Amino acid sequence: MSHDKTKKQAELIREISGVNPYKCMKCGKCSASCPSFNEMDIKPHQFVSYVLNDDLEALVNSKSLWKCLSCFACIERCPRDVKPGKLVDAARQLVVRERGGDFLSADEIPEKLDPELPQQLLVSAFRRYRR
Amino acid sequence: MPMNEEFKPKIVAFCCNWCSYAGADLAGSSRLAYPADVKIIRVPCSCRVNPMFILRAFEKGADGVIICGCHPGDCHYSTGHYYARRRMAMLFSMLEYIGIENGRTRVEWVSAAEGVKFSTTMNEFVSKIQSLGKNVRLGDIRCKN
Amino acid sequence: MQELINRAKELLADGTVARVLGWREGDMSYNPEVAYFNSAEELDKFVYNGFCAANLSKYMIEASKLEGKTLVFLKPCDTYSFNQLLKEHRVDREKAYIIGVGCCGKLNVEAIKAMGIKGIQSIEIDDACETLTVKTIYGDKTVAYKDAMLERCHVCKGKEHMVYDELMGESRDTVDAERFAEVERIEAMSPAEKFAFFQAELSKCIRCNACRNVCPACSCRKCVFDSNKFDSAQKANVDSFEEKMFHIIRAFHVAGRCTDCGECSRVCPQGIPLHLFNRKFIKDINKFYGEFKAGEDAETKGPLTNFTFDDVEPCDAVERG
Amino acid sequence: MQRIGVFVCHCGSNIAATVDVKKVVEIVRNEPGVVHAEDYQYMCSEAGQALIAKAIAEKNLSGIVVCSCSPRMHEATFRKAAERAGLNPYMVEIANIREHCSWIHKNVEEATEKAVILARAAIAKVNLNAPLKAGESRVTKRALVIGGGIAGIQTALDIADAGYEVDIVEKTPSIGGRMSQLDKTFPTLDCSACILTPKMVEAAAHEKITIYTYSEVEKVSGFVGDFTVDIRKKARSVDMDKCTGCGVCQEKCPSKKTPSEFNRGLGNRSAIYTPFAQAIPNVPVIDREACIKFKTGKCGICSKVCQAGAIDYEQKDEIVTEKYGAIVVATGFDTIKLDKYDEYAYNQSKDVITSLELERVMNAAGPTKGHLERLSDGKHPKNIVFIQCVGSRCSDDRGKPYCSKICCMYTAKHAMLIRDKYPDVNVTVFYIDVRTPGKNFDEFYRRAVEDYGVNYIKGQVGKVAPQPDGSLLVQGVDLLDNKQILMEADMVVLATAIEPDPSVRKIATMLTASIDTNNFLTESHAKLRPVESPTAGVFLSGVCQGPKDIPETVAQAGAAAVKAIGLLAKDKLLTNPCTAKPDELLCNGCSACANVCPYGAITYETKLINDHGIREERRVAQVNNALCQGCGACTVTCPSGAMDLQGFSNRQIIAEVDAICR
Repeated sequence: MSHDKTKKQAELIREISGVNPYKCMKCGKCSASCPSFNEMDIKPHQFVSYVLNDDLEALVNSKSLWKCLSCFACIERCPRDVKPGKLVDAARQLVVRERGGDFLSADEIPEKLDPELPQQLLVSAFRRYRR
Repeated sequence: MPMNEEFKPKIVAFCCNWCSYAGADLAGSSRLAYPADVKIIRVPCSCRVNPMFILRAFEKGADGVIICGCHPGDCHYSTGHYYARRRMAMLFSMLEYIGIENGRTRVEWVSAAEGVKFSTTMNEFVSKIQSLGKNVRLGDIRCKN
Repeated sequence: MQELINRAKELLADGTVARVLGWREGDMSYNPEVAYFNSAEELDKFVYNGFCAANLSKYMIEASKLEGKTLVFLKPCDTYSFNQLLKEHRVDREKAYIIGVGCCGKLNVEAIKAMGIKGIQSIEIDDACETLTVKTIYGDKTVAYKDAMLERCHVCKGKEHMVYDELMGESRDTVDAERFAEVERIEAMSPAEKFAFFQAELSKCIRCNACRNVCPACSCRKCVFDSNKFDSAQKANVDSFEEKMFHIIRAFHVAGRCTDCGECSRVCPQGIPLHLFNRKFIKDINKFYGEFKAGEDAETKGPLTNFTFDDVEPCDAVERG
Repeated sequence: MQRIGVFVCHCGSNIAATVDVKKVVEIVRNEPGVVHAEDYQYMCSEAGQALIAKAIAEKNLSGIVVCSCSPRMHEATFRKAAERAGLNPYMVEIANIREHCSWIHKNVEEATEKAVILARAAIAKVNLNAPLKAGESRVTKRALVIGGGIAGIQTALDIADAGYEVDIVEKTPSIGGRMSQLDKTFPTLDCSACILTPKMVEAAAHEKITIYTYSEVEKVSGFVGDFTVDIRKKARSVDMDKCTGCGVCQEKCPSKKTPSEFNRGLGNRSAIYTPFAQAIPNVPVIDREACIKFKTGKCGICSKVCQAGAIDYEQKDEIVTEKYGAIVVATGFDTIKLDKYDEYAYNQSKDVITSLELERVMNAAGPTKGHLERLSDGKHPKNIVFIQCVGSRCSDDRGKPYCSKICCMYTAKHAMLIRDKYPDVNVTVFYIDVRTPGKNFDEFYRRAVEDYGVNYIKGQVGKVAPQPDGSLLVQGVDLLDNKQILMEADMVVLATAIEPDPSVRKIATMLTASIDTNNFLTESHAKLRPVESPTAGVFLSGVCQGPKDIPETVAQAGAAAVKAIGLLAKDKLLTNPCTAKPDELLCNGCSACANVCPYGAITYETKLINDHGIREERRVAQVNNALCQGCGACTVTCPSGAMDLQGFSNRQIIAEVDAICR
């Protein structure tokens, strides 16, 4: 990925999420709250530095993006209004946008369904990523 | 005014002695430039600014008037800016009502520590006035033949 | 009307009051004038009818300086002005004996003239205040009472008297218009249209000062426009500060104190709708600082001598206003 | 017409580099009223001032305009110079051509033009200046200290030792404040009561100090040197003079179920109570909300057992009115409410406590008699987790944006004390940063780690989950190991953010002392006037100004005392002559000005006025020059323009407007 592109992506992530990563004081409250912490390769409190350092490629390709349950504990508890969960959300959107029209078709979904996936998440995901 | 001559607006800024005038001083000592069109009049408090002064300035050819005072809650006289806020809200609304372009008047709360804010506010205000052009309306409010 | 005269005579006779402030027949039947009555005989000239629009409260400033009480007749809307003057210590409650008189709405001869009726000799009002018979040199014409009412009566503040010693007569609901409709119509205009509207209206002004002289809120001993305190008294100079800003400054000076009595517009010989300035302030005050009726009582702090910690910011007031 | 001299300063190159000073002199020379104009390198220098004096003498000047730096810089200098030369100091006006001109503009032509306009405005103003004379006001040689904690006590002692009368007003039944609730103090670990009690006794015994406990400031009027304060002495229901402090009433009181404020609600007290054993005064109060006699009319046991006959159920609140020259605010702090922090389970488990509650638990006079035990079951805990920054450094709406400053140190203290007394207890501290600036502070913290084996983990706790067996599951993160941690704890201690005591808002309003967004009182200058409030005569002591530990509080209390003493030592104060002045002939007597005056400086008088031959009694405004601070709110609210501000009159400001818009 070219330098310009990552820079643009980082900006886009800040814009979509509305997060100012400079506000982070690295307290770790997000990682302390995260139920998927152990599944993640990049930990919630690290998201911010990836955005700050314009290292988007690693973030976009990380497992963490898809391990986040969107439980919003980090958003709720972040004392600095940084809300890493929003960064994850934005990074996901970035990925989805880049795929262009390459959405899943409705028929493909059943076979990809993870039985562990909470129903609510599925519904909210449809709502969010439909367009 | 010939087209090639740059419009130099006349702008009067009323600054309270305790916060905004000091904020303007800080902008000065920090060398934060803003256009020379802005001329500051020192008043003890934003509540000293009589609407008559503002109308007078417009009548005498000012293109914009800005009033700066301490932030709500920080008034040296504890309540002055609250009265100023109501008076200016009423006056500005009236000026807008009679068709004076919105934007020729402004109130901004600038503390003694906000040199940057003072400078950016003045830069914004001047460019706003520049976009509005010369103030002719108020001077002509009773001049229809 | 006769009851009012009888009661006034009684109060004069028993010494409760030293004089009566009311209306007297004028040169035209539709033009009664404000008058003092010092005796029972003089009271025979007293009138009270649909044309007695004049607000007598302001006269009480001078009456308060006289010996003894003055009996004053106040219509419901006039009592707001009286209260406001009371709040400002301009009148003395002890010097006033207030009879709150009923009101069916007051008439505007200009409205009748505007109907194209010319050569008016006299106007008669029927007892029920439903119709007017206008006698003209071209014959009699009939006009509905309502159609000849003053603007202010179409947006009447209500039938209740805010202050009185006794009440006489019935009042009638006359509201059939939105009080702020005109203001809103102007607010909806473009800046250029607004300016054109006010420029046209204000250019008519001949600076006769009638609006200032009749206004119960404009009760300063000496108006700023007549003093040298602001370098604003420049009567000679047609292009002066005073000339241009008079009405705006006057409206600001009475903002929060104006009871919307409408006298300014009524007396303007040029027909300038001056109440549109005051009503704009009233509308803004209600919107930004909560409903406020100047003169509803004689104690509450006025909106411009008051504040809350989270009042609207002036720039937002303009955008939202 | 005035005879005006204009003096244009080069300020070395500060002004002269961008403003053509000579040109300014030549232009303003022709302004109306100007009879003299010159420039000089440094107007503020001795030589520059001498030039002004010389011109005043030679040209018989009646007004001076100095075009130089900000009036905030040298207005006083030039006024004094004028005064020495025999001119009224208020006949001097400054045109600020440095901060407002030369320093912000680059183009010489533009800057010179603006300098000329600013000079013109000042000339136009000085043309209308009138000589003003500063008034004098007296100083009442007595100080009021609001708050009887360590800050208030120290301030009062220092002022009293200097020989001035001091009153302390304390809202609770005893002086002592937060410090009296503490067990030990860092960094030396002495017992809080052992060092505080002697000071409390000294204050109580001091002949110059009067203590009003169970009292609140109700009303403040007046101004620096001459404040009048109403103090409400709440009904104690016990006669202070008769009570011997024997304590029998408290023992016998049948109503013993009221949570003790002093023990932070961890234990109960009786309805008639002294907050703690060493309370000063040692006179109980009856809590009328809890007292059976007050609730039902039946009981009266305390009255029966009181040998001294001190119980007085009929006692009423009493208002004491006193005059003061200076007021020191020392209202202290409280911990924030934790309602918004569900994740710490503070409201779900008795074993999750705040640090201040732990102080009471550790204290021998506390609810557990000083034994470290779980409040849920009284069991000795094995694992204790401390969580730092609970509600501090939060920019969200749950907590406070500032660092509470004391938590790092007291947490180290708690950890150390526990490990010292109970080596079997494991202590873990979750921290974001450990902040220990202060003498012997970092050493203290390191001792906790190195000598006492306290386990410090960099990271936060996400959740405290009470388990069915009564233990607490703590989920946190170790950022240095990049691992999430799950640990069991028996007790969790929250280093809860502190905030100014809620009473400070009302007091600040009464004193017209400004307050910041966090309710801390604002100091006059963050660096150079840290213990003075912007309101003259009001000083700040302790945490009401910002978070502080005890040594800092005591130091600031002393500093506030010195400032108050400096004021009380004066016999007279000079007042600002730029005050409002009504024109009695124009005044309507409408009271609008009095309604907006923040100082109550405007009163009304009915007097005989001779208005161009008309003689009549009129109600007219009168301004008390000693009270008026010259804000000008009244001048604008006055519809007739009768009220004007000396030094900033309507005509002066309009002249400036006209000069600028010319």
